[in-house]
Amino acid sequence: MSSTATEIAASEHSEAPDFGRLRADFPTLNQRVNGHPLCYLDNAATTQKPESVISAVANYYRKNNANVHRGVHTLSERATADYEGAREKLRQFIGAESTREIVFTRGTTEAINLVAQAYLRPLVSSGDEVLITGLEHHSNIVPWQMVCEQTGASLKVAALDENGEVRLDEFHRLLSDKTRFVAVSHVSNALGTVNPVGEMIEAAKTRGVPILLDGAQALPHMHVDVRDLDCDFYALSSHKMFGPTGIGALYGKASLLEAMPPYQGGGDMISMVSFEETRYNDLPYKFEAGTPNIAGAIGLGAAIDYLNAIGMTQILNHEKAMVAAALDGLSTIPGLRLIGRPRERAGAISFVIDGIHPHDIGTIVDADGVAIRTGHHCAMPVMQHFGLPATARASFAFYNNEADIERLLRALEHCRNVFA
Amino acid sequence: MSSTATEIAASEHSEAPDFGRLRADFPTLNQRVNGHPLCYLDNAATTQKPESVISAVANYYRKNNANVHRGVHTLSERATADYEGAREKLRQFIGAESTREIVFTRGTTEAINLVAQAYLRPLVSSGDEVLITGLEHHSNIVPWQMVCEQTGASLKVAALDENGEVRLDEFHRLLSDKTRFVAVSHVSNALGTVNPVGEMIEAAKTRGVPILLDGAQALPHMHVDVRDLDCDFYALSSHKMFGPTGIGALYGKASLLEAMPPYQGGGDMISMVSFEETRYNDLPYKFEAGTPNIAGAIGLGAAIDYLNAIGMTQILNHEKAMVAAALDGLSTIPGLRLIGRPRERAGAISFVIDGIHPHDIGTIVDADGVAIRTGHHCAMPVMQHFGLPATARASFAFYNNEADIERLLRALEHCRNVFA
Amino acid sequence: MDLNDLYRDVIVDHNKSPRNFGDLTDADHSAQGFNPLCGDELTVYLNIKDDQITDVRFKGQGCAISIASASLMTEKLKGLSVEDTRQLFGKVHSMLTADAPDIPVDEMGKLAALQGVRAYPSRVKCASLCWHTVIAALDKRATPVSTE
Amino acid sequence: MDLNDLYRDVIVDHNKSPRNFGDLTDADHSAQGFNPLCGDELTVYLNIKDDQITDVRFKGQGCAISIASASLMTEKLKGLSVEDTRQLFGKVHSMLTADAPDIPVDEMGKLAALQGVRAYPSRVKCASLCWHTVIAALDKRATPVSTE
Ligand SMILES: Cc1ncc(COP(=O)(O)O)c(C=O)c1O
Ligand SMILES: Cc1ncc(COP(=O)(O)O)c(C=O)c1O
Repeated sequence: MSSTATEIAASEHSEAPDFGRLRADFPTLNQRVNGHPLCYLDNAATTQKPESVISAVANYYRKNNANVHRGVHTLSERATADYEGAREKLRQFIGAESTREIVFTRGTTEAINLVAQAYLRPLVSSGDEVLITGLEHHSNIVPWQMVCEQTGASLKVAALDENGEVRLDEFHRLLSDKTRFVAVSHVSNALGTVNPVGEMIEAAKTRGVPILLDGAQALPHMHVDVRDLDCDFYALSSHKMFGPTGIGALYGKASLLEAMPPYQGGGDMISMVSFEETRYNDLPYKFEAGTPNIAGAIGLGAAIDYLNAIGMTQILNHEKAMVAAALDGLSTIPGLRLIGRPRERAGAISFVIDGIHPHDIGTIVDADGVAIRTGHHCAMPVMQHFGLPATARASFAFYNNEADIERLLRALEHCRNVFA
Repeated sequence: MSSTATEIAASEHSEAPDFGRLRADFPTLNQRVNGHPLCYLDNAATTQKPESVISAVANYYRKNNANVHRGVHTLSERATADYEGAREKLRQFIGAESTREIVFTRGTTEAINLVAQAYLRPLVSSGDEVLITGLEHHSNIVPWQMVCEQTGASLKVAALDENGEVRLDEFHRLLSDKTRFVAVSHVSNALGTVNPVGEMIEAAKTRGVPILLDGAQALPHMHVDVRDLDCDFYALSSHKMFGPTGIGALYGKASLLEAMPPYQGGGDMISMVSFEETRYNDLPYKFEAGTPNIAGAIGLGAAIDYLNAIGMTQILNHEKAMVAAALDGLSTIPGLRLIGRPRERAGAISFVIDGIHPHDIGTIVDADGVAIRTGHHCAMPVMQHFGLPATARASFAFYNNEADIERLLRALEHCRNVFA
Repeated sequence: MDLNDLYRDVIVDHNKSPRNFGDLTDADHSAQGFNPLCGDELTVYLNIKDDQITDVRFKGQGCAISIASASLMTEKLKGLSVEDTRQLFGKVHSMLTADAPDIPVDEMGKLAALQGVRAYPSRVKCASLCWHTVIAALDKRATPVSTE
Repeated sequence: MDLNDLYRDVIVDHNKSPRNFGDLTDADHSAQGFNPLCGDELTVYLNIKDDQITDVRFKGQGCAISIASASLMTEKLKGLSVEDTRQLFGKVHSMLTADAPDIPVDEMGKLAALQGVRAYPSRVKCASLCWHTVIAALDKRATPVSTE
């Protein structure tokens, strides 16, 4: 199935898809909120789902619902084939070598915790260092803080510059003989910054230090190939890439995953249990204890089919133009200040308006049917860096359009009027 | 909403519900498999979902899809209200005192791992003991084995008798001054045995040892009240109680949960993050790192509404009669031997047939449209106890009926003919 | 849901020019409150004599709702007994959250300007933060109040 | 999907009366295989002389498919060269799993009785366990083969 979608995609890529029509695939977008058609600009928090994803989930529950891997009956074989089929789709989508390297998790957060606990915790002790950046989401900070607390290792942070980019000189300086692990976001959810991950990965490789990319905000916007990147681990969330909630994945190089002890214990992750001894199952099952989110994985597979049919390159180009137009428009709002001016940006734009707290902005634009996010975006250190308690953030997906930008700008004018 | 369902339930409980008609609520059951109407008797592996659950999930994705807790816009408020509403429904359903005691997890397996790692691991060391029983699912064995390996504590196992019941004399003997934790299944998935958990909890309480119940197989069949039980932790899976995959919960007494360090780190489980210090959020959020399975939780809420409308007492009575009839019927099959003859049984019946391997039974009855499970049922130690590599298991839910039993018996006759 | 009901003139005014804003250096009671979700941070200072609030000030940063609520609160508290303050907290809480509040809103005086918050569940925390903080100050609690 | 295609008479017969079943006490090659999913456990014994399999026996327990497959395999292997055995493994594997097998099924002789397995994905492991185990024996692998 995914190969069909890829074929369609390949043949269609010659001309740009009609993004205006794709919008109709998303039922959520077709509703009025507070009397206005919904203008959804909170895609960095979670994305909307195309009908094909919603019905893939419902269809599984209506026709093929059964537990996977352990059954000989027909429904169980169908469920297993669909669940493993989704793994294969994801493998292809991110360019992993083998499905053995694709571990399903609840999402990015769990994927990072898995690496922190099963890979790093047994390896480090006092004197060792973990390197992250000032741009990280809490999910790529707290798991490392916890490991450091558990082991005595220390957390090093490559600081940001005034544009909201990681200071690469700092990154290189902090990458030392003591560094045992590097974890960086591919794209920042708070500012939209695209990190120069190529350079970062190469620097880590040169020193023989394994590196994890937090890809939660990259996959919805760009083509990602983990083998091209040559990173060791890559974490992602389905709900941020048009798939269901409660599912995501960890990509890990087979050699690393093989050497790791399991993370959680339970059904499916063992091949033999007795009270004296337990033998763990092969990859990737060693890391998938208990009944997985079967419907979620199947829905993620459907989301990947959908994205493949459009083509990630097309999406990237479409969004680049849209984000540029939004930046232009925002610059016309008096008193509006952009937070973060990265050279390369994907998805998100953070801003503040003089004299109006972001929280009030959020409520007022919502009254106009415009959904944006306000707050710290689970990236308090980024806020601290800019000396702000919070920002307002508009974040885009391929189904957004110029009308959405127009709606946002008008709603922001409305905010200024309320506080005039 | 759940209170409405409870009211309906209360008013309807005077007369038994029409279980025959309830079957129509389950789309999966309304299909032909290998040319026969599906006879689904693999409910201990996973249960089928009523249309109301399937559409609660789809409806969330179609209308209210947004991330929870962190948004001020309308969709986010709706999603948060529905997600927290599901937590309240579950609280009521299992009789917990407060929603602070209800932590959403991927399922039973994750709930048990959470307790093993966040509660027990910091507390035990060499010389300490963890007590389980010979009846446990791998998910209630391996997490404790892992903690023991990590800390030097030892695992003690109360053995089974020839009927597949835990030997209570053994249980009491092994519960000693060294015991730091007890974990037992409420109902066995492999044999259907209902454990005398009242006596076990009381024994643990008397010694001041905290006790966890693995409730995965209890909730689909009987009314459970964690305060009546007075257990410290209770683990459950949505997919085994007619709800979606990828969601479940840990109930824990607030005083215990409060004293525990978090399990996973990330978004939502913190109240303040800086690189120097991180403050954890209040219960239950401290244990819910990252975007949760929002759709899954909402679907579980719908499953609880559905169960409340029938009434768990009605379900228990209906199933008791059905299981008794199935046992009668099976006893007429020549060469069939029941594995486990517990005094109290819920849901599952395990058996073998002379000269026919369970795996072959599974394939042959599947050809007749009958779905049962064969193998070790993730309970290898139970198999070892009975000196068997595997059993065949038929497991029931309230939507099964006499025709299903008849179909099973005829399919088993078919097996005997193939190998005659 | 009418936005004008939330951002009433009184609210906009008290946000722009908060009353009793600033330090109270000789305060005998004080507490910190924060709402990590939106980054609101308040400190409330009290002087109490013979069980009566003789002075009250606050400082901090926050959205219009939390600043205006704190400002309105300080106006109301001066001269109130400790017991009456606690009771008033209950009434305000009821006004902010209950579908059918305990007491008629018109008995709330100027605080009634906050009644529009009820229609905005995510904003209730903003309006109630200052009140939680005052109670913490009365209780002499050392750890900051958090409303997340 | 026809059940009779899976449980052919040959299979039922070899399950009931497995050939070459039992120990080979002086075996110079042996290996263990297990399929934890269904509890199948096999040991395969070989004697090899001048690169030729001179004797082969097996013991263990398992479902009809795995016992019959092992029995049929032992019949086939006696007299085969090591190299031919490895090649035959490839052909059997292809017959069990590929929609369009490498070689015509009718060249498989009695082993063709197993072709019905292809329609039952969860049973492929049962049929192939003995073959994986033989290869492990040839490779002198110490750890048991597992097909989960
Ligand atoms: C008794 C018992 N405990 C635990 C589990 C594990 O549940 P899950 O796989 O949903 O985590 C199961 C089901 O597989 C079970 O039957
Ligand atoms: C950059 C980044 N990392 C990690 C996460 C955590 O993802 P999840 O909440 O799906 O686990 C998010 C989203 O919240 C994110 O934007």
